[in-house]
Amino acid sequence: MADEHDHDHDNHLSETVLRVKALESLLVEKGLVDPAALDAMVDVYENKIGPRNGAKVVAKAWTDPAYKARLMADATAAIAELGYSGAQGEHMVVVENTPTVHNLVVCTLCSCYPWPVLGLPPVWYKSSAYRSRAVIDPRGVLKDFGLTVPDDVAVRVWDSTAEIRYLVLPERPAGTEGLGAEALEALVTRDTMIGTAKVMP
Amino acid sequence: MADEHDHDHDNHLSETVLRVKALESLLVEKGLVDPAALDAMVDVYENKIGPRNGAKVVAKAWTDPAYKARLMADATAAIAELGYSGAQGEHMVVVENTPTVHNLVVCTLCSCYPWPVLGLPPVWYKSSAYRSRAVIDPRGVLKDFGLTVPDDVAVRVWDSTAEIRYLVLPERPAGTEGLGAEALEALVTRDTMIGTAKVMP
Amino acid sequence: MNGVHDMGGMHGFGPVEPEANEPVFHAPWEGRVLALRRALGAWRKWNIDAGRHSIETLPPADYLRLSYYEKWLASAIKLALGAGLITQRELETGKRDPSVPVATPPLTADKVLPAILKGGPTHRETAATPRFAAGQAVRAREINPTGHTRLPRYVRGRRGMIERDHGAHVFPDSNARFLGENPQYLYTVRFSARELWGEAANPGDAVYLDLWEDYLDVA
Amino acid sequence: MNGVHDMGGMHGFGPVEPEANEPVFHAPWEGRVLALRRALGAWRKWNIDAGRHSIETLPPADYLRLSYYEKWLASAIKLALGAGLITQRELETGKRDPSVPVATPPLTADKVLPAILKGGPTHRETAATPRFAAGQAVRAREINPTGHTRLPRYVRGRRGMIERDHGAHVFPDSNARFLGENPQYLYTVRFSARELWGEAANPGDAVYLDLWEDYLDVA
Repeated sequence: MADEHDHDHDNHLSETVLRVKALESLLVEKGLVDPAALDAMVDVYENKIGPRNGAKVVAKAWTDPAYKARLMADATAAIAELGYSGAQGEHMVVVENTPTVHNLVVCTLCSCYPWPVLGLPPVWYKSSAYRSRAVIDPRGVLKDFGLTVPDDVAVRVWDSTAEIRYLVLPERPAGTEGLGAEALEALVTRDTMIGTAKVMP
Repeated sequence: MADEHDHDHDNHLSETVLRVKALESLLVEKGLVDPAALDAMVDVYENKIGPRNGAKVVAKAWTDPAYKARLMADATAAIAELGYSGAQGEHMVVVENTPTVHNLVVCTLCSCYPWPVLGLPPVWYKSSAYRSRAVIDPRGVLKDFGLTVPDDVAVRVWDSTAEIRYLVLPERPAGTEGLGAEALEALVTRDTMIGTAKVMP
Repeated sequence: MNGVHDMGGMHGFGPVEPEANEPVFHAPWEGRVLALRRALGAWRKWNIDAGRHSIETLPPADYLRLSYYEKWLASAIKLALGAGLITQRELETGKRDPSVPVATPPLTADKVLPAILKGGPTHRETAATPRFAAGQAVRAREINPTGHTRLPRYVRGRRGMIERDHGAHVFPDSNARFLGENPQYLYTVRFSARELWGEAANPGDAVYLDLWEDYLDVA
Repeated sequence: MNGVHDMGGMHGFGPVEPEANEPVFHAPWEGRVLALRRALGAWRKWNIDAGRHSIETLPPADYLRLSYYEKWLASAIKLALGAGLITQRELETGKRDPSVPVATPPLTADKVLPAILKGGPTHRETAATPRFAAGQAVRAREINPTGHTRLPRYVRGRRGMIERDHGAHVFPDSNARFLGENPQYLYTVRFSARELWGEAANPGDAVYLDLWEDYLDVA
């Protein structure tokens, strides 16, 4: 059974590859798309826009109290100060983790995600498992990530139902007082800014 | 695309046939099932138990007021008088269509259906389309069957969430006063006893 | 569980498409699957509620994609494996593990019709008195059990009226988990279509569900 | 629409399975699909809400079975066909219908990054005053639109509290149907987990949704 399904799956995938090629070739022939623009778009999301952007925002907020104040008051503008803006991050809100509050971001209706600061979402974020359970069983979902949130810490789930995009400002770990922004940035992973992980020193 | 899917579907079906054969042969070898019992079970539902049973119940209710009274008071017992009972009809309730009430039976959670009086359910009754829409848009579903229920007729939908099974007693059509039970029975179709059709004279 | 099987009130599945002169089975294998699953059921290793739950817990995409009898086939295999009637290895090889004795006796042909006509009533006598009475206002509980339940999502938290008392019946939520029949009063409850679906619904329309006492609160 | 995409609160999809060192794309075709759909979008024949609705209206079994980029591919084709950018016959033959002139100019490479950095803000100035204010109790409406909506089923009929006012934003329900932007106030609304899921939920937990004025009533 397993083999048979894998085989089906492989066939299916190679068909998909052919269909995408045929579609691109048709759209190019019709003048509807320019292959160089497609290359550029792939390049942007593979190489230019990703979670390192968000990590820079977080590290700056940790080390620059005035920036943090601007970030919490108007995240879109504060994030644009660092050069990050646009598609799927037009209207940003930052939610801060504290010793008593843990935030988690989801989009139950599709897969809305703050692209300018985190890049394209990982497969798990787009999965039915995550989308369905994050709102009804966030603590169970966090356990799937190895994170147990104590009962006296409030879990706040942000369901991205409109064009507001959420970035979690994780807690700065203890013992990092001596580190500068660049060293801190390296500690900040994608998942800590979605809320499925804590930053480890 | 259509061809490719049909082809997949055919492959899938012939695989299913082989899997069923392999399973039956294993279960017979293990002494868990007797092929003659399987034949008997198929024979029961192909030839013995079907909507003609329900039609007899309806025709009798139309022509025998005392029977109708017993049927409305205790459907299980009244239906058993005609020899129909058992699996998926252990606890029967009959709901009556009138000039002001139209009844429709569904099972949103699976496909519960009154087997002793109607036999096995048709594919549409088990479909996601019917199960999902019958409760939120019963009038739209009835239109799919060509039946428009006036706004001043109440639509009552019976969602078979427990082991109670529902049979609709359709309205006896005008102009059938001269007909006996046997002639009436021939007018009663399966769908009229689910509530997706009216009996036509 | 809030599974994809709990589809009352969903959109997007398209029109209902009746088939003219539909046969009882569309191919012989469908009848075999029906018969196999019921014949296996005669070993009484599971009950109807556990059987339903085995279908509800199929992967959701399979649940929507597979036909009714394909789901029955998947469920028969799942149940037989779970109950130890067959092993994974036997299923893969198609051959009986010779170390397991041949079972006996299976359901025989002469017992088939009597078993069908007898069925499996779920009504149980009880010394308890019913908590609700016809005409009483109730509210379906806002519960989200992760196991089997017969309280659909679309009525949870909604106000209805007791229509009829059916006496005590086996409670599926516990029975499906082999935690006992826990018989309790079962009621037909009437919910107005407007209570369930809002102002756009026809004011006279209603949906009736059969709900156990543990699903209901006084409104 | 109450589609299968509206899956908040469902059970049965199994554990969340993060992938270590996940690449941005798992195969080059995924990146091509992302780029193709966005490059087609640059023709402005549809908007983001219509784009989302084209995915929501995929057959439900496909919606659950297909990967994210497979859904994007299906949606790109559906949208391009619907907008007349391509014809069914072109799609089947893979060749341009010579009677249709070649379109020009498409999005060019130099415009890609600027377009991404600009994005498509949905905030709109309005002369209207907001109906609700932070701290106010509201109730999500019990509505069941058959078209696109961003009001998930799991909050309908539930009581929440206005957390924040985001000003007026394009209203997806009308925009997806090309019936206009109908900008209206958008609010973040806080729902306690207990209000949504019952007594079993942690008392301090909450879910926040961004909801438009037309989705809300005074509680």
